[in-house]
Amino acid sequence: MSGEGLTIRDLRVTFDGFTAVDGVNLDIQPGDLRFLIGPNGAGKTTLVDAVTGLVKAGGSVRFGDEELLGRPVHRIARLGIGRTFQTATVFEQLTVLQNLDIAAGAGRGPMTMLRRRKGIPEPVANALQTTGLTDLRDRAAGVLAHGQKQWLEIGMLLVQDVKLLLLDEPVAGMSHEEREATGELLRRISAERTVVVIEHDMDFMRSFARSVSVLHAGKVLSEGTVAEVQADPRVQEVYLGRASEPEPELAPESEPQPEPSAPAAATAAEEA
Amino acid sequence: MSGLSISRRGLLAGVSAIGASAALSACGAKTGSDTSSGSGATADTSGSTVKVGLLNSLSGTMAISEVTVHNALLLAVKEINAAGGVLGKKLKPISQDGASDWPTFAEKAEALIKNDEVVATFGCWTSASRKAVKPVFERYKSLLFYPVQYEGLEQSPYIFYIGATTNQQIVPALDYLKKQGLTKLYLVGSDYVFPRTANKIIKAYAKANGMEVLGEDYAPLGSTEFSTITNKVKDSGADAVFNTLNGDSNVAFFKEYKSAGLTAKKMPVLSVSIAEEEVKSIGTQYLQDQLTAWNYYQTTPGAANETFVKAYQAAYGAGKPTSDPMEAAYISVYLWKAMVEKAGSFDVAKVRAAADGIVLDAPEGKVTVDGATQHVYKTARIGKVGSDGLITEVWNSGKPVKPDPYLKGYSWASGL
Amino acid sequence: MTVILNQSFTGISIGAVLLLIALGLTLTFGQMGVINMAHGEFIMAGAYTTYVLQKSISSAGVSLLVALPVAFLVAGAMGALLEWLLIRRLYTRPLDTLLVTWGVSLMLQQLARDVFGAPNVQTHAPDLLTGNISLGGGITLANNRLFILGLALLCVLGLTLILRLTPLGRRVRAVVQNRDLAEVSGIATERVDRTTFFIGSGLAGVAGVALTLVGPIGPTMGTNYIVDAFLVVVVGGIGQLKGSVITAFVLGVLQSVLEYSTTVSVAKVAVLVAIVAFLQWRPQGLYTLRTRSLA
Amino acid sequence: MTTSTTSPAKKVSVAQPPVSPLERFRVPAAFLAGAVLLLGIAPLVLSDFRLNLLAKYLCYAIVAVGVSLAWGRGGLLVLGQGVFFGLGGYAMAMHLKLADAADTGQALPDFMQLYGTSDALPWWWKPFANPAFALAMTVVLPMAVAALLGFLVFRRRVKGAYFAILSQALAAALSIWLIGQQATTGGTNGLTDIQGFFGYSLNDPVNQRMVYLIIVVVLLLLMAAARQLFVSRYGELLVAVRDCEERVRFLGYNPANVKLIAYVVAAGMAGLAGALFVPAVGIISPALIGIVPSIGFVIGAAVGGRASLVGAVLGAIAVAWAQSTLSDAFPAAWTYAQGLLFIVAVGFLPGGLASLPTVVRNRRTTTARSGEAA
Repeated sequence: MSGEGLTIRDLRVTFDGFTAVDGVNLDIQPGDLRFLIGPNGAGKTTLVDAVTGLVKAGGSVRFGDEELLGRPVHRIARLGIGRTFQTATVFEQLTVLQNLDIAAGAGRGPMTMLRRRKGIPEPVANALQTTGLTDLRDRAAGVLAHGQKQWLEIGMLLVQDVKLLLLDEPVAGMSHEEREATGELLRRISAERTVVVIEHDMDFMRSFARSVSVLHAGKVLSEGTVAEVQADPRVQEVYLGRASEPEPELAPESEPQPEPSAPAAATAAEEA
Repeated sequence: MSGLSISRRGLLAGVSAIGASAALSACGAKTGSDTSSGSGATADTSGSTVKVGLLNSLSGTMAISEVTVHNALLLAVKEINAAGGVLGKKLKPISQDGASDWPTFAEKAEALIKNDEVVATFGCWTSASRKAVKPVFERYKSLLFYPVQYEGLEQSPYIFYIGATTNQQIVPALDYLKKQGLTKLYLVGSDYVFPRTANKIIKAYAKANGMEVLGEDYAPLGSTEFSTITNKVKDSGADAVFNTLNGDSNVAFFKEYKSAGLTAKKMPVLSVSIAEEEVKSIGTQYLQDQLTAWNYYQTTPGAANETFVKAYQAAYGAGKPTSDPMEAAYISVYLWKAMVEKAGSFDVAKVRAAADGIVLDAPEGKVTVDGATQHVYKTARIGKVGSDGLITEVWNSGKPVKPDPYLKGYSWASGL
Repeated sequence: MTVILNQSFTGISIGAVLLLIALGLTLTFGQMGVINMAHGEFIMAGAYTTYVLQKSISSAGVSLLVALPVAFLVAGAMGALLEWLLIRRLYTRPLDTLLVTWGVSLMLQQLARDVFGAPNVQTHAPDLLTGNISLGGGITLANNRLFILGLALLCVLGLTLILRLTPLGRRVRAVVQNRDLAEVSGIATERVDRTTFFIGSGLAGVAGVALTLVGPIGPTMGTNYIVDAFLVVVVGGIGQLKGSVITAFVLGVLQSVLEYSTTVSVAKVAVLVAIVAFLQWRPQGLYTLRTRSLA
Repeated sequence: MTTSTTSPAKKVSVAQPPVSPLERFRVPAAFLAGAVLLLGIAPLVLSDFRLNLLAKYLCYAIVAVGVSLAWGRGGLLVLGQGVFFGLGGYAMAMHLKLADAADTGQALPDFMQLYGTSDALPWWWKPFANPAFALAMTVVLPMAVAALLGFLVFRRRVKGAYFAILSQALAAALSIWLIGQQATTGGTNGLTDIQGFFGYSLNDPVNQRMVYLIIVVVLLLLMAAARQLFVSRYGELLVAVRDCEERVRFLGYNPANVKLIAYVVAAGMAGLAGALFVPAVGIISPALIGIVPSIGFVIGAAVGGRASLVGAVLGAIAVAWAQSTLSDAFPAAWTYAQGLLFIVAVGFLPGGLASLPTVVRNRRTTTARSGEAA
């Protein structure tokens, strides 16, 4: 077990008066495989956005000894914090190999950058192996299937050598076998790194979560092991007590309108 | 023209593939040594026709004005051909489009001289385009006839300036204003060389003649927002405005001027870049009774002008006005013809030598070529815009004014 | 004091012109994100409409009033046609739209040259609009400027009402905020796009009519205004009418004050520098639609 | 939206086949062919006049190399290249004017004597008397301005459209400023009537040819340098930034810096092109700086193929050639043709003419596939 822990204190995010994250406290130990669950609009993705510097937030987020709030996105990333997005976001015009090579290279010096890539760097080769994309390495990422793109994203985090992975619905749209494989992958990864997963798929959560935090209306509703959380009556109320909300298992990836965390959405909105 | 560089040209084929900078030091004339290429104008005059170049902006922002000059040039060429040509040879006009872009003018001038081998070129409008082509004509020792009034301070051996220089337009206009008792002036102009130079002259003149310049404003070319400048003019308490604005800006300026309650009666505007064509596009509603300074108007009396206006309208449409630059362009071809015929040759050196003293009974009145400056003697005329859109003369200089591009004959201008 | 008051009015009237030319862009650029460089040529179309109408209607006042709706329809139709022919294919490529519509703008200018001739044409302004109102103490308000100011405010009011109150306005806003959601909610987004473009371009036509009172009418008149108009929307902020309104008047006053105290060139350069500096401070403009994940 | 990975219907075709050995030699071979054509053959078959025109077009081509990098690869629509072209051109022209004046024993360049307000050379002209300083400035000045603007703009994440409009505004501002400073910049006239080029008379056609050769060599060197950037890791990163800037940020890069480099390099290339334009054409003026020429610089690259180096260069040359050849014969028709060219090339053929073979091939082989490929 190595890596550093994530400590969140009194995190607040507001959008024009609407409080999306309302005083969240979280402690995620090194080596944890933490699942964040909660109904739509609970503030899960916004929390990840705040940790990775995408939205402004109040309170404190510390990774090891470093305060993250107020730092630009790329500085936070360089501290070893990586994330994926609800919609798999890869560089579609580049090949799988190029995608991974870029992810591996944030620390490269100018001379390396200005030279052509010769061969395949070892971490990249390993990541290709781990994600099973070796045969597809010269294919443009844009033509990959959805699940493959998500694996590629995880692969990019691996070569990036992050200590904390924040994954936003990594198994959405995957077949059962693929979910199992992804889960195993996450488990292996979390041996050396800290992993936080936002997920709606309860089966998936039950199979792989080491600990779970339930968010509701911007607050932490419950926290603990899978069993503890499932036993919590407040959680049951939130998930089952509202008629409008379908059983979460049944509605995994069709999370509607809000939470447009994907960079593509951000870019489109800014450019509009 | 020395053979020095010609002999070296053979080297070129050999060295061209080698590193260029190394080769540069191996050949080519140095600056200062007078070896201007050895490739003077190579006009071909052997056939039954000779080519003349017409260099105007047929596209771009200046096309508005320059197309009319181009038309006038074509008319003159057609008339001359109908009358038997020059030295028995018909003229073949070659039109090149300067596209309102100065480097393009330079390129096209070179194309006319080198590719088309024209015997002479007519055209250019803006000072900037003239400045751009000047080195080209000087390098190839070919002739340009420039038809537009300009800011003076220039005398290239290879350019004939058929439009007015400052002492044939600006200075007489100031004389007129002074005579009218309009001694407090406000200067408004477009931001380029002609207005700035003209205003320098105006300020020197004012100082020496007890006149006063109350303000001076420049608008970027094409600017169409004049409310602030108009406010400044209005607040200044000037007697008159001296207007050197160009093109579109005039339209916006006069619309603003009128809505500010200023009129020709209260504060007349004397413009030096508004001819009949521009009056049409601004509208007499805004321009009536305002003053202009030129050497020619469509209404200028005389048989020569009647013929010219008739011929022009027959060729290009009954309502088409004629203007000073068009007239200057038109006579420039006739002046060149007279020079060639006097010289008995198309040779540039001989034509230049023959130029002095050529007289033409032009639509604008009698003009005489001054060989020393390569300008022409022209009569200055102040006009007033009538309700019919035509300009009628209210004053003239009485006799053609000797061109003085550097204003050497005016003591007050010595400091310029 | 007189100077200050007169200059303020001048600034406001410059602002009114800016507002009028930028108003259409707040829809097509601000709401739809389309960089339409041919917007200036729609202004030109409005001006030429006035010119053509004046040839058949001799009264300058009547022809001006008739020209307003006709120019709206003419320019609007041109805009809708442009949207249908080209722009709808380019919604995902906003920068390419810029270059494509630049090509369109070149062609429209040449068309105007071929139809109406290269020189500027003149229209006759109604006598009522060539005078001015004197408020005493040397303060005068030019009638044509008052007319433009009123027209601009009227257009802003009309546009606001359309966007706020009509079903069309609701659909437009819905499409702007979330195209996919609007589409699945049964809104014919393509038709909304075309209608939005029609109105935006039509407003350019109205601006063109107003500009005949103050500026030249010629094939290249649109190019004089296009960059200024875009800057107004950029500084005002995307998707917000009030941002553009405030920006237009602030830039107008700034321009007139600087022009009075320095020169036109200096004023122009200074205003541009001020805009770049402002965008450092607020890169999204004065007002912006705030969404999540987009600080 | 989401389909299963294992679905057999989702089999995809290979988008980028691995580079074959033949492909590897294609680029150097094409480069060599271009070099032979421009350096060896063109000077032999073209007249002085035509060669001089070609020199001018090649200057535009040098700008296009930078446009291809910044826009084609980096997605930055650089609509202010005229600014950098102008800065480079003015830096060079200022030196040449001073050298001309010194040759004839004058203290001031000719235009300053005519229109200037002072008998002394303005302080900011003085250093340009030094040839090394002036040469350095032709590149440093545009790069410094680009770095400053780029830093301000990219840092605040001002996005595509705003950047394009700001670039245009900058171009307009610089040309207005230059025009307003007639006494020291020559105003609208610009700096004209340049006689010599580092001691060699430009009136001599032999020297004109040498200027042409220098331009060719610079163009080829810059193309080689750009090509290296394209295939380098930086080139890949630049494409990544173009396609999804935010994602790059989460990988620990600062996309602002990645874009800044492309922008500054493109500016330097435009500056160099402007500097070489001066001896080739003999003039630099504000007319080359404003909005229209700035768009012109981009259009050549768009027509040829913005993302393809060779396409962009050939496009720039072809458009410039067409402009000067066709505009005389058919001024009106040419304007229509030009507009149509923009529309077709940018709107319907975003890869430019360079992509035409690929587009045709794709159309022929796979008619069923949806035309998603950009």
